[in-house]
Amino acid sequence: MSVTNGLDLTKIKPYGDTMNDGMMQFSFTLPIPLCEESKEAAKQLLLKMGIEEPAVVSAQDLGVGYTFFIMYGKCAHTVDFTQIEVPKVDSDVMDKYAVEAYIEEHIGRDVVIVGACTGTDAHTVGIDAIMNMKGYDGHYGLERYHGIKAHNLGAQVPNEELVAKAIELNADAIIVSQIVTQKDVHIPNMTQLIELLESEGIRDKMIVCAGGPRISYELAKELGYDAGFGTGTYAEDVASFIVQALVAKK
Amino acid sequence: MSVTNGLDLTKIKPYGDTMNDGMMQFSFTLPIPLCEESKEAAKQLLLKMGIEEPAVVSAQDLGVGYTFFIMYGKCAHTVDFTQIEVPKVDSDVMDKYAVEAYIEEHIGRDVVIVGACTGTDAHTVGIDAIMNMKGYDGHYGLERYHGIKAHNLGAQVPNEELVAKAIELNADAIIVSQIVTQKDVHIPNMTQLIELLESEGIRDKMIVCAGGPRISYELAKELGYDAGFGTGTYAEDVASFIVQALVAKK
Amino acid sequence: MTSKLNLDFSIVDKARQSARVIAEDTQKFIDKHTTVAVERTIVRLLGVDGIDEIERPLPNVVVDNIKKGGGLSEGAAFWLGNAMVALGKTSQEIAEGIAKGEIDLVTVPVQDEAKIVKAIEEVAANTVARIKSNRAQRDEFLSTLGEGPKPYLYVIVATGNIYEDVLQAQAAARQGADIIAVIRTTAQSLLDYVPYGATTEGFGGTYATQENFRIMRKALDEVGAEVGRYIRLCNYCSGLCMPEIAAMGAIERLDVMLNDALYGILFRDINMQRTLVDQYFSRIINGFAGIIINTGEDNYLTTSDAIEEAHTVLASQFINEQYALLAGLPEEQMGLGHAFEMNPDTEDGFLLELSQAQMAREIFPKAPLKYMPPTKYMTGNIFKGHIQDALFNVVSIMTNQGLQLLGMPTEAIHTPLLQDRALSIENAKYIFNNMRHFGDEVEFKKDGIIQKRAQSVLKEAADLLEEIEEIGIMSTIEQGKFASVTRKMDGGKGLDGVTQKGSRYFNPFVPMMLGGK
Amino acid sequence: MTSKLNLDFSIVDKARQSARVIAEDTQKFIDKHTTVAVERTIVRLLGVDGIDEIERPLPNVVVDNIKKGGGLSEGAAFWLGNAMVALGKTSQEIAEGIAKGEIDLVTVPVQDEAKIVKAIEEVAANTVARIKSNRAQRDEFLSTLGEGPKPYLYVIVATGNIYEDVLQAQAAARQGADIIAVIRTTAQSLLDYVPYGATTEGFGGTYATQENFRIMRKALDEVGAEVGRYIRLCNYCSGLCMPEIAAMGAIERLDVMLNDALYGILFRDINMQRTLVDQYFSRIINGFAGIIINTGEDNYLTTSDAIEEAHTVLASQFINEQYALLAGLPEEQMGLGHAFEMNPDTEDGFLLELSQAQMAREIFPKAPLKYMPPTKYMTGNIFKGHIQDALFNVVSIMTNQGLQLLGMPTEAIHTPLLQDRALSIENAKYIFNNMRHFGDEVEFKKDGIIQKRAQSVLKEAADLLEEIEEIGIMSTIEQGKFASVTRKMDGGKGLDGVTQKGSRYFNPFVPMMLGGK
Ligand code: B12
Ligand code: B12
Ligand SMILES: Cc1ncc(COP(=O)(O)O)c(C=O)c1O
Ligand SMILES: Cc1ncc(COP(=O)(O)O)c(C=O)c1O
Repeated sequence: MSVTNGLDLTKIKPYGDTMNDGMMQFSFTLPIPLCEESKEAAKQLLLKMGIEEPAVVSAQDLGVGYTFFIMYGKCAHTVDFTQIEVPKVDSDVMDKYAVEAYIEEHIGRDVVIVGACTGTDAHTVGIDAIMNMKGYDGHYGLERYHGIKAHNLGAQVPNEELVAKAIELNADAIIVSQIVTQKDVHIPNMTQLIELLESEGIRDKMIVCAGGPRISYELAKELGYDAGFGTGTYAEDVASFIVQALVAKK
Repeated sequence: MSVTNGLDLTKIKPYGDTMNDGMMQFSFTLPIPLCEESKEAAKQLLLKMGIEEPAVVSAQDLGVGYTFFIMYGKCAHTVDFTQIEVPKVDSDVMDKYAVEAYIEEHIGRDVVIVGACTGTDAHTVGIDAIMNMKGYDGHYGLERYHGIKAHNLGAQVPNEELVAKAIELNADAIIVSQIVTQKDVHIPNMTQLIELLESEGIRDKMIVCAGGPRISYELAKELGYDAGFGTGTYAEDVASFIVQALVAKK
Repeated sequence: MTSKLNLDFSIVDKARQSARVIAEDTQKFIDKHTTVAVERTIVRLLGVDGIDEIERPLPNVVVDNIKKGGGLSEGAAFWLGNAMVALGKTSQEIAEGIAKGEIDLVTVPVQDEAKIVKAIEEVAANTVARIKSNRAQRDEFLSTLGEGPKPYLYVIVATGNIYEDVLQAQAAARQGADIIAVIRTTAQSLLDYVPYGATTEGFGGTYATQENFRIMRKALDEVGAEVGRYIRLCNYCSGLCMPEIAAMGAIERLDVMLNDALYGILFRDINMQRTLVDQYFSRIINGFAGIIINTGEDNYLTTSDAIEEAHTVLASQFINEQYALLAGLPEEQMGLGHAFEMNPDTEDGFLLELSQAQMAREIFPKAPLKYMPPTKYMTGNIFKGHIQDALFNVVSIMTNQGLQLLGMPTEAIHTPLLQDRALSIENAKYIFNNMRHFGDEVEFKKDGIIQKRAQSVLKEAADLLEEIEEIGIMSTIEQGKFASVTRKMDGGKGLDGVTQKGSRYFNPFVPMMLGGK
Repeated sequence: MTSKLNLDFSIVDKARQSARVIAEDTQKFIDKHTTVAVERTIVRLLGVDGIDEIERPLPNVVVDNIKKGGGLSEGAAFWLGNAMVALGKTSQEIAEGIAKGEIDLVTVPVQDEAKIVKAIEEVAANTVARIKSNRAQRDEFLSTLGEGPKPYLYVIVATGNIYEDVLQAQAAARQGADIIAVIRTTAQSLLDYVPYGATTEGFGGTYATQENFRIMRKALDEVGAEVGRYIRLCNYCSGLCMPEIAAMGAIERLDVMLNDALYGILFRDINMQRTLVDQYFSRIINGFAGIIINTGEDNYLTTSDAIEEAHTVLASQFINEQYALLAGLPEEQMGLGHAFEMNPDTEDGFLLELSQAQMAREIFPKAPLKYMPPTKYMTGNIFKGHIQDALFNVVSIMTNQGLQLLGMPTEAIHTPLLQDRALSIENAKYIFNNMRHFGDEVEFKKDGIIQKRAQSVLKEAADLLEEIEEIGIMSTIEQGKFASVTRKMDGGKGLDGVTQKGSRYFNPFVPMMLGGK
């Protein structure tokens, strides 16, 4: 029904109410007082970002000589959507029953998975969502899978303890949750786990995955993990990955 | 009490919770479906804008294969706040009584001001706020000033009619309001007024000002006006400017 | 329903009676007059459509021809019918003939009046049947597809380009909107004709044209089938083309129409005589077509204070109710307007808003009230704006409003972006669902702030109506009692399009449509 | 106050009685034990401060010395007093002597017990007087400067750097905040010592140190004088250093302290024996210092469902109330915690939240209830989050909560940016002002959704308390009845810091502070 609308996937721009108008909303604080000059500074900042016709729609004094700006403007940059490739978990996602069948058929023994929320991080809800019987959002957790022996060590688990437990249980996979990412506190912690596994000489014997709202597949790979899982993950996502990776490894 | 906090006025950056962290919030829509690749496209767009560590915190399908993103990221650009100069009304703002006294002392006759909201624009509230007796926010309007004869022609006034009235009343100043700015509809309309005045040969005999929420001093100057007034203007702002400009003209 | 506000319904009755007298007084004037817009509407309803070589709409060509010939008092039905009988042509052929300069209506020899009437009534009956079948089709959709719960989520699209509008409308419907209003381009209400064809250029809105109506209707039917809810289409028939657009809407199955003479007078400076006459016919059409009208009282509070002038809104609603009833438009189609326009800094302002909304609900129990969001006190602070809109939604779900015109966080900045609308719909859906039965659950303290506020506003409104009853609506407007705006009887746009009806005047659609189903 | 919820107060009384029994049962255990944290607290209150060469806090040095020497059962007051009498030195000199390896407390010859007690009581009286004068100074500020209306606007700062925190706290106060809470760095609650000095590094929070308290207290006094409102300072004394931080807070005139053993057990996996003993002394101090405590029931709903487990929150509040009373902490200082943590997609969820909040209000009429914002169902959609927070504010002003912990639109993303906090304060100020007396104006329908919900939650809570009364609090926790979290009697951190009191044990501060003013 519509006439050609000007959409060019090699040159994607933000859409306000008309194709390619480039419209974006911004909010930020500058550490300078509210005045005409600071509004101009805010505009110049957006111009440097490649934003055309930057408009200050709200400027509010924050009480300490800093100013909170809300702005709109039109982005001049474009992105070539056709060229984007995102590294992603490339195994298929199976549901619980398919995972169970897959284990029976391709592995033929129980898969042992040890999980924890590590370091100083005390957020259990994410790892529980993946591991506990009850699961999350109607998706059962790993503990309920036939053919999977899941051990949830809880939160605030030191990497040393996690590795010791994995060795003790002869684990096939380790999965860790990291929720607190303030000042990148998760990076050294996640890195240390891989180093520990390497120094124990067992890194290659195991599948190691990480998850959390700020964990991406890419980041996890970078840090030496086999995969990373973000917001909205269910047990079957990581279970599917693990069992297929185990089979691929053999 | 505080230790040096890293603030450098020649290199201003957005402030999130720590000086120079560069933190900014963005929201915009891309005309591509919600998927990992479109999130990546959104990040690439911000990277092109000079935003480091762009993070998609929310991505929502809008029902037509377009995706609404909310993002945070750290701006790498800085602005030299010490070098900013903003063209501004440079006359002093006097209050009503001072304006009245100024007229009596320096002009010695009634100043005639004709005002209107012009073109197809039907928003009267702004021009009324400036001109009507009652004024706005506790600041009386021009009609109440001794020494000023204010004529408010209302809204949707064609430029021709406004100019005719100004000639008829032998006006010292014309003030126009422009509220609707969608698709820059105000620009040709404001330009036409100046052209009309020029073709009548009376542009230089008058002070011509514009106002409205999207009108800046700079824009008005560019379009050939003597001054422009934005959000939060009171009658005394424009009155002060007009009377001083009239005296300066002589 | 028992009154939660402990209202004195004898005051309500008295106010309603005053409004009745006011409306009947206006009706006397209306009955004697017609306008170019009314006549163009008749021409359209008689099947004339299209434009001439220089893009003048044929209905204008026809009526201008009659006017130039001095025949306006007889009305277009008379002259067209006369030509049809005399020339044996269809109305469209005649219109095209006029455009080409081949026909001059008032110089066509006058035929037998009974034949004229018969010829016209035949054609008219076709159109009336079509509108009736549109109405039936809507009812069919409503019973098969169903609709969203009230308050309906009502959003605007306003890109200027009908195709972008379609995209945005479909997006909104999938997000949960129930009504899509296509805002008109800034100056259209002052045009004394209706533009033609699909349009892609507009300022702050899109031209209301019959083709645009059709394009959007089709798009909404499609998306409605997909989402399993009938999606209502709204446009604007205030302004100089009130009845014409009503007719176009009836033909293209619009469902809602902004339609208020008082709005045009006060906010568009349209001549009051002209628009009151236009309004009468437009409401007959809207009533017959099953279209919900929206009145414009909400706008009063954009120019005058919501606390001080609340009673003028109520008084105007009473008057609009009676105008509508006289035009045969039932209460169930009266989207009387009011608005959440109080200064957000007012202590206990929410209580006053709630009181006002509940009062409207109780006084007009069957009306699908149109509730307008905060606009005047919205600022560029979109975050604050979003919560102002949230409280507005709270009041609405508590008081069971009909049409919830969703507030946009960017109200003070621009017409809505695609994402703004999505956020607004999300806002309303969250609050309506999370507070669904809150209104049923609470009672208001006897003689508390809420009750007293409603009682005093009602009292003031009744007093004002009594005053208006004395002096008539026109003088009232001249005195600036509504929206603090003063308009003169003979001022404003469009007066030259008004004329007294002659002895041979007839409008076949009034008897066919008035109060009919 | 008459019950808007038509609650059966005999059930309330019964529940309260069960809680009393539970608390008294726990108290028997507490009375027999002390912990390293309690002893370090005593050392601090006896005037020891500072760190040794390797940055160990001197209170730890002292208590570790005693523990190593096997003298912990006698308590630090005994050993310090003994050394003071024996060596004629001040407590600080003695602590420094231990640090240098010059003194070993348990090997100092034991002196006359009466002299020891006298020496200690003299020093203790000084500290107690200082805390008393802090309290008087707060009262003085409150009566000269005044304070914001309730619900107090309570915001957190959490930059990790005390100087950035100061900037943000002062900004917040100027924007309208009444209480500033300095969140602790992620892992501090598991440290078995309190860091020393001003700190500028932390993750998701700033170290709680006495110097940081002092810096922030000064900054808030300054800004308070400027804005004409006393600005309260809040910090955290849950975790392994409960009483120590309480003591530091009392000395530096903090006003509010998060303080809940159950929170530490469930959410930090701290050993229950340890933290229940610690809690008792910490509450005595808080009570005496006029500090409002905040309990952590709100957290239960982050791991278990707000609709299904609402009664566990109420049951826990009853227990916390009794624990507080036994420690002499009056109702006026009990910021019992609860939270707005329902899934926002719940139809009529608002009604259930409102019911819950009103119920807490009626059952604990004098308590300055601490009300936590939505956190669990917040997402990266900051716009939606802002209106979830708005409804939270609506409930609060309607039910007259005490401490309104403001929700941040960016809850699911990061600890608050300067601008996030400003938006949240704006949100609460708008709603509190615009709905100021709404609560007074509405009544709830008899036997409606709201009333019934509260009645059934109360009933369930009373039943649960009856069960706990049977099995005791420790078994209850072992069974995972709170927050769906299971903790063992001998599990968790800090058990090795618990010991039985010996025959010569004494803590001079308990008699001096318990229930005193
Ligand atoms: C609940 C909660 C708490 C509870 C935790 C209770 C518990 N036992 O878990 C309590 C109250 C104790 C708490 C404390 C703190 N919290 Co907290 N908390 C939250 C909150 C509200 C919800 C987190 C949650 O439960 N989400 C629901 C689960 C299901 O989602 P999820 O964790 O993302 O998990 C999913 C995926 O990520 C993935 N996933 C996660 N892990 C894994 C692992 C694997 C292997 C896989 C495959 C997938 C996977 O799958 C899950 C299901 O889909 C968030 C805010 C928010 N709305 O997100 C803040 C938040 C996470 N907390 C925060 C902070 C800073 C803290 C504190 C430090 C101080 C404070 N501000 O309160 C303390 C200290 C905690 C510590 N030492 O770690 C910050 C973190 C900021 C940051 N980005 O670093 C947040 C974002 C709040 C904020 N804005 O300040 N918190
Ligand atoms: C009230 C209102 C209306 C009323 C107008 C009633 C009337 N008689 O004025 C009605 C309902 C009729 C209306 C209609 C329309 N409106 Co309107 N309306 C508004 C609204 C809500 C408030 C404007 C207002 O009164 N502000 C208060 C005054 C005091 O502020 P002000 O105008 O900025 O004036 C101050 C300064 O700017 C300055 N100033 C202004 N003029 C001058 C002149 C001089 C000389 C000086 C010195 C200073 C000065 O001083 C004033 C006092 O401080 C705004 C949204 C908003 N919250 O801003 C939309 C808004 C302006 N409307 C808009 C639009 C698009 C329309 C319509 C086209 C369709 C529609 N969306 O409804 C129609 C058509 C109007 C037309 N032909 O012009 C858009 C404009 C978008 C844009 N940027 O172009 C807005 C922003 C809403 C939106 N988001 O869509 N509107
Ligand atoms: C009753 C009524 N008609 C029409 C309109 C729109 O006006 P126009 O199309 O003249 O811009 C409004 C605006 O809000 C209105 O309330
Ligand atoms: C009672 C109580 N104590 C302490 C805290 C903070 O815990 P921590 O300092 O252990 O991170 C909370 C957190 O919300 C709490 O509710």
